[in-house]
Amino acid sequence: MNDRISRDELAARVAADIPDGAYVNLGIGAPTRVADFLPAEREIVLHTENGLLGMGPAPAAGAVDPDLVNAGKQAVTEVAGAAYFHHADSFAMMRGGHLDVCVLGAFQVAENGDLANWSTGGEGAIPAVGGAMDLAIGAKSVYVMTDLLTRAGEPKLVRACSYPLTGVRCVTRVYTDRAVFDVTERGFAVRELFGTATVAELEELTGLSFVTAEGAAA
Amino acid sequence: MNDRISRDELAARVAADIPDGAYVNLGIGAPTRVADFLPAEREIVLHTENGLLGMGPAPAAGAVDPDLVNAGKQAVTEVAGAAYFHHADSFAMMRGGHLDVCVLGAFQVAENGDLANWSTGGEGAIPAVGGAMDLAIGAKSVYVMTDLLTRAGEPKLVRACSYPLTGVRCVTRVYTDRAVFDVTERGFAVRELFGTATVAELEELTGLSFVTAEGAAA
Amino acid sequence: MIDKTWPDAASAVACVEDGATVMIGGFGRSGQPVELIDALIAHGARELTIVNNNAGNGDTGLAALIAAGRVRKIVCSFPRQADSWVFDERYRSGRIELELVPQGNLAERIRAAGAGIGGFYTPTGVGTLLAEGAELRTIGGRDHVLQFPLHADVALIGALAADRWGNLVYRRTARNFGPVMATAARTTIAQVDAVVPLGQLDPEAVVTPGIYVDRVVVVGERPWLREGRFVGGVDIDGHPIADETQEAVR
Amino acid sequence: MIDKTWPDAASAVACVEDGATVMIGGFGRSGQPVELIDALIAHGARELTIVNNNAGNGDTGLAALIAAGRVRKIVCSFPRQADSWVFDERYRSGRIELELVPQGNLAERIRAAGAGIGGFYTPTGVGTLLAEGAELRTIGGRDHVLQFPLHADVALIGALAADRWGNLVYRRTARNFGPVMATAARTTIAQVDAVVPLGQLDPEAVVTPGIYVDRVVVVGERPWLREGRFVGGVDIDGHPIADETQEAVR
Repeated sequence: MNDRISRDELAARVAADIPDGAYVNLGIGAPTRVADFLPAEREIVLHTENGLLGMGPAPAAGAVDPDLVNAGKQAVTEVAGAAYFHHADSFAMMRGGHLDVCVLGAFQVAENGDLANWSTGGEGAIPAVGGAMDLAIGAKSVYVMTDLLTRAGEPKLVRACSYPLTGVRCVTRVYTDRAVFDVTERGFAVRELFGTATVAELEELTGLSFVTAEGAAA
Repeated sequence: MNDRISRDELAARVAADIPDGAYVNLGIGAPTRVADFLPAEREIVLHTENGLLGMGPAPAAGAVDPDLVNAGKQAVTEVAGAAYFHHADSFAMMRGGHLDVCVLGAFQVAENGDLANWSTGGEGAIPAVGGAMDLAIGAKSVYVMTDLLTRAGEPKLVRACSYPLTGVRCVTRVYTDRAVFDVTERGFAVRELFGTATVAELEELTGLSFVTAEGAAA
Repeated sequence: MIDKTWPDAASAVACVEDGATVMIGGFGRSGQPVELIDALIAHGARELTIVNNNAGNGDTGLAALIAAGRVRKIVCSFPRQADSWVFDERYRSGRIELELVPQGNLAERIRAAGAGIGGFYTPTGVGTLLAEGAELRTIGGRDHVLQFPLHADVALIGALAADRWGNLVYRRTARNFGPVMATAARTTIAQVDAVVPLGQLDPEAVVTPGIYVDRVVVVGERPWLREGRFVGGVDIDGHPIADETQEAVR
Repeated sequence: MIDKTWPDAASAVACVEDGATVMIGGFGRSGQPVELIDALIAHGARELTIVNNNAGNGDTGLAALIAAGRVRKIVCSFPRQADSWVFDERYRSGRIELELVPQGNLAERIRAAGAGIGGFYTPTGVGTLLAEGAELRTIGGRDHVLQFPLHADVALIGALAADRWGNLVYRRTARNFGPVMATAARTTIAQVDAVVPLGQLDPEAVVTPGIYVDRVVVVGERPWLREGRFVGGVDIDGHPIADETQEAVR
């Protein structure tokens, strides 16, 4: 058995935690994939910040509508029960605390819940933030979905973010390819381990000490 | 010839100054009557703060719609080209400076343009302000329509308001039953006299000194 | 599955606790959710703070709630009306507290609560009694006062139609405060003429997305409509008019 | 009589002066008023400050305006995209200034300008680089930063249909920034597929009331519609697709 789950398995794992009736925003990139794994028996309403509540999957070939896109500018569809609104109304919805869950990618998450996901601060890099800062402060639960380590092997769970912050103390839970972590008052708590990973191994990989989560599956 | 014009003549006089294409809010009470005298050849769009742009006259008997009222809660109609919106959007329109003209009643107008029209400050009186303060600061031109004197003979044009203010330095022009006054940097300017009234008589009635208006008709 | 329809008004409003802040939609009688208010009276919650543009009309709806002695305080812009005798009497006898707010500040403070705005600066009310105590700030050469959001525990609003997701459409100026109040309360309860199948409301014309609505109560079609078409035959208060009295209607 | 229709895009945008602040609607290509932008390029106004969510896509529309060297500064939330090479090159060579704003602050600052709000407090961006220099205030135990309104000289927006009063309806997520930008500019110019007779737009479904619109330019029906019905047959950029390439569309 592998010590990591695949990107699709991770998306499915996040999807499994989203309850029936939830209003959810999926960030651009990997989080968008969560939509493909939402349990069919649950009605979950997807929000896209460019002005739609009730977003459906990608259209069939030939039925692409350039007037109907998601936050990543990809073609999507509307479901029965959808509603359109303008950008200020859309962000009022996000910032006013009405979304139950948002799922975001991350460069780093700190053990106090700080999130860095919009800029590596590199010289010559072009910064782009979009709606990430609004989701980070606005959603009732902020889930991060990411690999535990970068391709270079650096941990993304850290004591304090070195990259520019997206939001302060905003992350609720981190879904990684090796484990699920809750952000608690005392730091990261291992909620669930995947495959052969052990807490000791994850502590060594990240250089952090984890606390035991209440109701953790591992 | 009388030295005062009637309420209807005054309403017609105000209406004559509203240009084609203007967006206009008529306050509750006497200003509402201005709608009846808008020149038929002009398209003037009436706003009511309870959420309608494109308000029409009272409906025919039997066609009263309790869902279609003006700011005074009277039955009105919609005209072709109308649009409905909610209260926050309606007041954003008013406060954002988009209305060309509002016409308000007044208890007092001071020569610096201060307006008092919502409370006489009397003991036991129940205060009510509605949208007057928003119109006073929001419309491009704030017209006041009133008798020059109260029934008790007190002037409504004053050096400084003694009643609680609605807005500070907000009035553009005052239409009274005896004359039309512009509010200028140097005080009230007589723009037009009605009937037999003279500037000297009006100065005696109000105890004020008036300046000569640019382009005054009198 | 999402189904926000509720069997009746009584059970829908049973969540209102003593001391709650309750926003009630409507502008005068227009859009006032009378059936929900009647249920709130029957429910019996006391010491309420009510947010509404007015302070009741005649003897029904909000006026009846006030008459029943359930309202400790009212936050509104225009209490004094020709038919506000219930409020007038209680106010004059010192049995109800009044917070008078310019109508635009009322609407914008409600919106701010729903939109996560911590406060905003407005020129409305500067230099008046209604801005006394408010923090003043000059921005771009113009004086503004700082206003804070107005939140509620529960909002009771009236709309024309809903679907089971709680998407709402309104009718004409009865829309008024409903859409913003729906965003500002922890629990929003809407009374509607009818619930239509999901997908039947035009997504371009939904005014309140269902995310803002928790409970929907069907109260039947308003008397001046028949199968969605305006038929009239009522006075401005919504009461049927006999033919001989139609002349009196303006 | 009110008639806001304008004979063509060229004359409609002739009011844009050098150094103007111009809001341009759209989210990426969706809702971007390409015909108005093309007219602005031909008009030749220089040293523009552009407010848009992005910084251009491909080589058309806003990207072409930037490529023509007309943009001194851009205020946006998300410049870096897969197809933002025109902006990227100018930014890296120091020939365009960037003010990066969180998307919600961008939308709310534009709304504030239209709504007469002098400033507002928001938690968005607190503790981040994008709130550096912003005034901090703790409200209700939560940190907020003060944001100021964003006004424009001219707004160029895209809508589906208008009437001669300038009332606008939009189509799906192409609505995006259009309605708020229309409120925040001294002159708002809308390009639309068609102008319909006054009274034909449903008053309950008008999104932008005509008071916010100064000039309307008809540009003809978008390629993926026919007589108002969606017919598809285009890629996400709106270009016709041959049958054999349809498989590549996601």
